Amino acid sequence: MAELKHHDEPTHHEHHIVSPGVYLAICATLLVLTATTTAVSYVDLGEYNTVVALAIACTKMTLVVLFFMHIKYSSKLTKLTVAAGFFTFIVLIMMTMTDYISRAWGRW
Amino acid sequence: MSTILSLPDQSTASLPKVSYLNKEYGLKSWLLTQDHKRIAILYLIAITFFFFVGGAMAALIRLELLTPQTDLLAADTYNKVFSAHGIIMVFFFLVPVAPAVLGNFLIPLMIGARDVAFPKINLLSWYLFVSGGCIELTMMVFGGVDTGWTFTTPLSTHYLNTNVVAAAMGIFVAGFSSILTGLNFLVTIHRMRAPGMTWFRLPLFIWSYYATSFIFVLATPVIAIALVLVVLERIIGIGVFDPAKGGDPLLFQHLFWFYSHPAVYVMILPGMGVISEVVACFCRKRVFGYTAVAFSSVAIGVFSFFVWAHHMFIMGISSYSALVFSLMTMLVAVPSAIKIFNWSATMYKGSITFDTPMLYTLGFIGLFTIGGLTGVFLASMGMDIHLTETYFVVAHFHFVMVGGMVTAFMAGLHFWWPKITGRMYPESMGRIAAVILFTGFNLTFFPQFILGYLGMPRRYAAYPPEFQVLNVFSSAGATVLAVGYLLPLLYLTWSLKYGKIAGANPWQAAGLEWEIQSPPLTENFPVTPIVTHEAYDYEWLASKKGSEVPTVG
Amino acid sequence: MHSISPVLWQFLIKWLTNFAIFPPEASTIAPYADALYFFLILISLVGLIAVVAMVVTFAIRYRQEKNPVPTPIEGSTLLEATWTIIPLILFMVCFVWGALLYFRIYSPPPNAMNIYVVGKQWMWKAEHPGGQHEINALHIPVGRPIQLTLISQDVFHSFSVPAFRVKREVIPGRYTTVWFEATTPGVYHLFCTQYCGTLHSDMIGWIYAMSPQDYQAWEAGSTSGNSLAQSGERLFAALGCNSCHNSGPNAHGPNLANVFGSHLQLKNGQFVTVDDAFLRDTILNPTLHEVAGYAPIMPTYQGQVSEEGLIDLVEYIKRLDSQYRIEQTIENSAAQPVQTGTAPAETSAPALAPGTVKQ
Amino acid sequence: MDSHTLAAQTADTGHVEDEHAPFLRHHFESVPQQREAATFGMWLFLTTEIMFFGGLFCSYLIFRNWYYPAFVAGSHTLHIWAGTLNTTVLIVSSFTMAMAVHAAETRVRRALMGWMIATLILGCGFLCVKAYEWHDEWVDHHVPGLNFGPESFLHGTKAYPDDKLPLDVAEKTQLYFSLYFLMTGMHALHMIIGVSLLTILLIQVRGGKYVNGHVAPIENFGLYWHFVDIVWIFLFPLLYLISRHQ
Repeated sequence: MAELKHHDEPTHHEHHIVSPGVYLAICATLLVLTATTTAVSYVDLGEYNTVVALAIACTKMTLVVLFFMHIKYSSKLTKLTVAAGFFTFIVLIMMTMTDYISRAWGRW
Repeated sequence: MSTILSLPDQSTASLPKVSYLNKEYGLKSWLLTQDHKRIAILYLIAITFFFFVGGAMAALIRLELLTPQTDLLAADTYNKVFSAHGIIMVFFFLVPVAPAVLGNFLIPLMIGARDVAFPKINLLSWYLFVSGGCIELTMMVFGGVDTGWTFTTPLSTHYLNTNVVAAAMGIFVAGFSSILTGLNFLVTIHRMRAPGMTWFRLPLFIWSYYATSFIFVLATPVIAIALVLVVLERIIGIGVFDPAKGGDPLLFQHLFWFYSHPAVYVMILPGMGVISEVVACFCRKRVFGYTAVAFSSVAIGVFSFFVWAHHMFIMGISSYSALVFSLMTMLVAVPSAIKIFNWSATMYKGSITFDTPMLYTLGFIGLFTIGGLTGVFLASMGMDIHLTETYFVVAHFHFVMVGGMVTAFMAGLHFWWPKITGRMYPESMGRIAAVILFTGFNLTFFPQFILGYLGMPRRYAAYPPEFQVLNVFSSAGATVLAVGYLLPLLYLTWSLKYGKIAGANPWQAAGLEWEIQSPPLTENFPVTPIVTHEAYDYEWLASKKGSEVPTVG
Repeated sequence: MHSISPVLWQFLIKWLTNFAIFPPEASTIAPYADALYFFLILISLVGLIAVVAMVVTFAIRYRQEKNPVPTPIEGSTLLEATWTIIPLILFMVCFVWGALLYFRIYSPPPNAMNIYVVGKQWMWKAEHPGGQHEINALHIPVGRPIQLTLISQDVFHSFSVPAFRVKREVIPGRYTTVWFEATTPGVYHLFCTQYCGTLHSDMIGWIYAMSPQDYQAWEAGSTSGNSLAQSGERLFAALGCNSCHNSGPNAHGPNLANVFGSHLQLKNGQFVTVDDAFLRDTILNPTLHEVAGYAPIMPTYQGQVSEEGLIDLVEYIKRLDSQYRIEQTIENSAAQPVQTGTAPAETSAPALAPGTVKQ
Repeated sequence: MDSHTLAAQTADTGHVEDEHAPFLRHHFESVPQQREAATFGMWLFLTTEIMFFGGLFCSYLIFRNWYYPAFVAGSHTLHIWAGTLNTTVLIVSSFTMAMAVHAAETRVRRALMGWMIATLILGCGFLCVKAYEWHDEWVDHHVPGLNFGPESFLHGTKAYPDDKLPLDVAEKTQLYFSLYFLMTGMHALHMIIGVSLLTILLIQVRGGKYVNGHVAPIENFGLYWHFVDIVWIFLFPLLYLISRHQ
C-alpha cells in the first residue's frame, strides 16, 4: 500500500453538484449582459465599441465556462486543458497578427 | 557478474497458447476489434501499403530525374506523381506511422493499462484513416492532383483543374483520425497509468508521445479548416484566398503551416521516443539526464507552435515577423541538440551490444544530427533566401523525416517485433538491411544538399543539364535505398512463420511491456501491475533472480 | 578506354566538365551569403564530429565484450547545461548573422535602377523603364545596383538567381522588390522556384550581365519606341484620369505632380509614403486609401488594367515631376486621340471600358 | 490476488458498490476513473474545436482590419433583433442543459426529460431563426459564390443612409459575407449535430438510461452544448454589432 502513495494524481476528483440557484443567477447575468452589449453597440464609443463588445463576450464566456461547464469545480487537469486550448488559440491569432500588423511598418 | 547471466534463458521459450493474436479468428474479429494491439496491426498493414505506394511514386520521380529532359514522365504527370508522393508520404505515412502503430501497441503496455481510454474511438480513427486513404487513392486513379502536398493558393484554388477537392477531403478525413488518436493517447496517459507509475517513472517514449498527441489535438483542426476554405474557394469562390476579391493568398499558408510545421514534430517526436528506449536497452543503462530528455520533448511540442512562418520568409510576410519566427526556430533547435547529446552520453560506460535496433539508432543519431543542423541553415533568414525552394530543402526534410523518423521507426519495429509477433526477425538480415539503408540514404540525399546550394529548384520535371551528375548519384542511391526498404518487408514477413520464438523479454529490457508474455494477452496484464522502480532501471533488473522475472516457458 | 561504354564515357565527360559544388559568385551579395554558408558548414561539422566522435568512441570502448557491467549514471547538470548553452549561443550567432544578411539582401540602395518584372504562367516578362520588353531574359549592366519590382499576374512565382544568391517571391496582387548588383559579366540562370503549375520547370530564363558599354548598346538597339512612362501617359489619358487629376484649381482629385515619395495624410489620420505599391493599390482600391481633403469619388480600375498597364501608370506617375508634365499630358491627349485599341476608355466612364485596356 | 481487489485498492475514494456497475467498461478500474477519462476526453475534443473555429476567427480578424467600412456595412444589413433573440435563445438553452445535467446527477428522470426537451426546442428555435435570416440574405443577393451582388451597398439603406459605399469597398462586403456564412454555417452545423445527439440521448433517457449514476454522456453533451453557445457569444458581437451607432 505504501507504493500507492506515490500515485501522485488522484484517479478520482470529488464531484461537485452545482445548485439550480447558481445556474439561474448565471443565466440571468448572461441575459443582462446580452442586453447590455446590444445597447452599448448603439452608443458611439469610437475604438472602444469593439473593446467593450469583446470584454462583455469574454465575461459571458468565462461565466459559462466556470459555472455551466463546471470548470470552477473541476480538477486542475481540466483547468489546464482549457487553458492550453485558449493559449494555442491566442498563439494562432497573435503570431499571425505579427505578420499582418507589421506589414504596414516597412516597405516589405 | 554480468547482467545477462541472471536472466532466464529465453531460447527455450515457446509461443504462449493464448494471446491477442489467436484469441479470436476470422476477418470480422479483426475488423471489429477494439483491442489496441489489433488496431495497431491494422494500422501497420494499411500504412505499409501506403508507404510502398508512396515509395513507388518516389521511384518514378528519381527515374524521371535521371535525365535533364522530361522523357519518362511528361511535366503534368511528373507534377501529379510528386504531389501523390508528398500527400501519401506526409499525411498517410509519416504523420500516422509512429503514433498509430507503435503508440497504439505500446502506450497501454508501457503504462500498465488494459487498453486505451476509448477503444471504440480508436477503431473509428483507423476507419477514418483508411477512408481518407481510399479517397486519395481513388482521386489518384481518376486523374490525380498536381498541387504538391502544400496546396498553395491561389494555384490550388483558381488555376488547376485536377481533383483538388477530393485530395483535400481525403486529408480532412484522415485529419480527424489524427485528432482522435491524439485525444485517446492523452486521456490514456493521464488517466490509465498503473498504480505507482508516476510521471517521472514513465518511459521517455511516453513523454514524447504525450507531446505528439498534444500537437495532434491542437494543430490538426487548423489545417482542417484551411482545407475547407480551399474547397469552398474552389467550388463557390468565397474570396478569402483570392487577391482579385480582396482576399489574401498568404493567409492560407499561415493556416496551413500552423498545422504542417508542428506536424513535422509529430513525425519526429515519436521517433525520438523510440530512440530513448532502444539506447537505454542496448547500453543497459538509464538514459543520461532523464529529466532533460523528457522536458525537451515537451519543449519541442510547445515551441513547435511558434515557428511556422519560417516556411514563408521570402513569401511576403513582413520582415519583422520573419525575425520573430527565425528566433523561435533557433530556440526549437536547442532541445533537439540536448537530446542528441544525451543519447550519445548514455553510451558512456554502458555495456553496448549492436543488434539491429541499435544499428538503426546509431544511424538515426548521425542522420538526425545532419538533418537538424541543416535546419539551422534554413532558419537563418539570409541563408534561407538562397536555399529555400531548392533541393537543399528537399534534402533537409528527407534527412529529418526519412533519415530520422523512418530510421527510428525501423529501430522501433525491430525492437518490438518480438513483442508484437512473438517471434524474432533474422538478426543477420536485419543488420545487413540497416547498413544498406544507411548507405542508400546518404547516397540518395547527400548530393541533394549540393544541388540545392547550386540552386536547383524543387518540383522541376526538367532541369538544366549541369545538374545531371548529382541527380544521377541521387537516383543511384535511391535504388540502394529501395533495397534497404524491401529487405525488411521480406524478412519480417518471413519471420511471422519461421522466426525464432522470442520469449517474453528477448532483449532483457526494462519496462512493463517486457514483463508480460509475447505476444501479450488481449487484456495485457492478468494482474494490474504495481510499479515500484524507475524507468530503465537496469540495475534493478540485473539484481533480479531468474525466477523473479516473468517469462513464458 | 575502348572498353568503357559510350554512355558511361559521356557521363564521365559531363562529370568532369560540369562538376561544381558552388554556383558562381556573380553579385556583391554572393560573398556575404557564402561567408554565412561556410560558417554554418563549419559549426555543422564541429557538431557532427563531436557527436560522431562521442558515439564511435563509446561504441568501441564500452562494447559488451570490453565492458560487460554498465556503470549507472543519472546525468550531469553541468554537462547538460554546457551542451544546452553552447548550441544556444551558436544558434543565436546564426540568427543574428542570418538576419543581417536578410536585411542586406532585401534593402535596396537608394540609387538603384528600377526594372519591373511580371511573372505569369509560365514566363517572366521584364519591362525596362526605357520601354525594352523581354521574355524569360533580363539584360542588366554590371557594377550598378538593380532593383526589381516584381508582381505576379496569376499564382505565386519565385524569382531566383542562384549566381546572385537572391530570391524573392512574386505575389499576385502585391509588389515585392529585390535588388542585386552583378559583378562579373556573364549569363546566369533565372529560375522560378515556387511551384506554379504544369510547366513550372519551363519557367526559366537567363540573366545577361553586361559591361556598361554593352548594356548601353543593347538598350539602344532593343527599344520599342515608347518608354514605360510614355505608355503610361497614354493610358493615363485614355482612362480619363486627367479629368480629375488635372491639378487645376477645381480638380476633383489630388495633384499628382511630385506625389511619388511624398507623405500623404489619409482620411483616417494615418500617414503613408507614396511608393509603387501604394500607387498600384489606389488605382485598384481608391476608396480604401482615401486621401484627406478629397471626396471618395474615384472609381475602381480593378479588372480593367493589366499588370503591365499598371506598371506603365505607376512609372508615369513616378516621373511626374512638374506641373508642366501634367499640362503636357492633357494637351497631348486632346490634340492626338489615342490609338484605336484604347479608344472606348476615353469616354471617362471606365465602367464601360471593355476588358483590358493595354496589353 | 485478482484484478478486482487490486482495482478496489487503487480507487480508494471510489464507491465500492460502483465496482460492478453495468456501465463500467472492462478496461477501466473504477467508475470515477471512467467518468474522469470521459470528461477529460470531451474537454480535449473541445480544445480541437476551439482551434477549428480559431482559423475562422483569425481570418475574420485580418479582413475586418483591412476592410472595416465594408464590414460595418455588411453588419448593418443583419437583423439585430434576430441576433439578440438567438443569443437569448442559446443562453436559455444552455441554462436548461445545465439543469438537465443537474437532473441527471440528482437522478430525477422526469426533470431530466423535461429539461432536455426544453433544450431541444430552444435549439430548433435557434436554427429556425437562423434559417429565416439566411433566407433574407439570399433574397438580398448577399450569398458569396452563389448569388452575390454588391449593388445593394451602393445606395445606402433606410436605417443606415450613410452606408453608401463606392464600388471597390462594396465589393469587399463579399468577404464579410463569406466569413459570416462560414462562421454561422459552421456554428449551425454544430447545432444540428447537437440537436441530433440530444434526440438520441432523449430516446435513451426515455428507455431509462442515465439516471442510475451514469451521467457522463449527459454531462459531456452538456459541455458540447455550452461550447456551441460560447462560439455564438463571440459571433454575435463580431458579426452583428459592428458600429451599430453610425
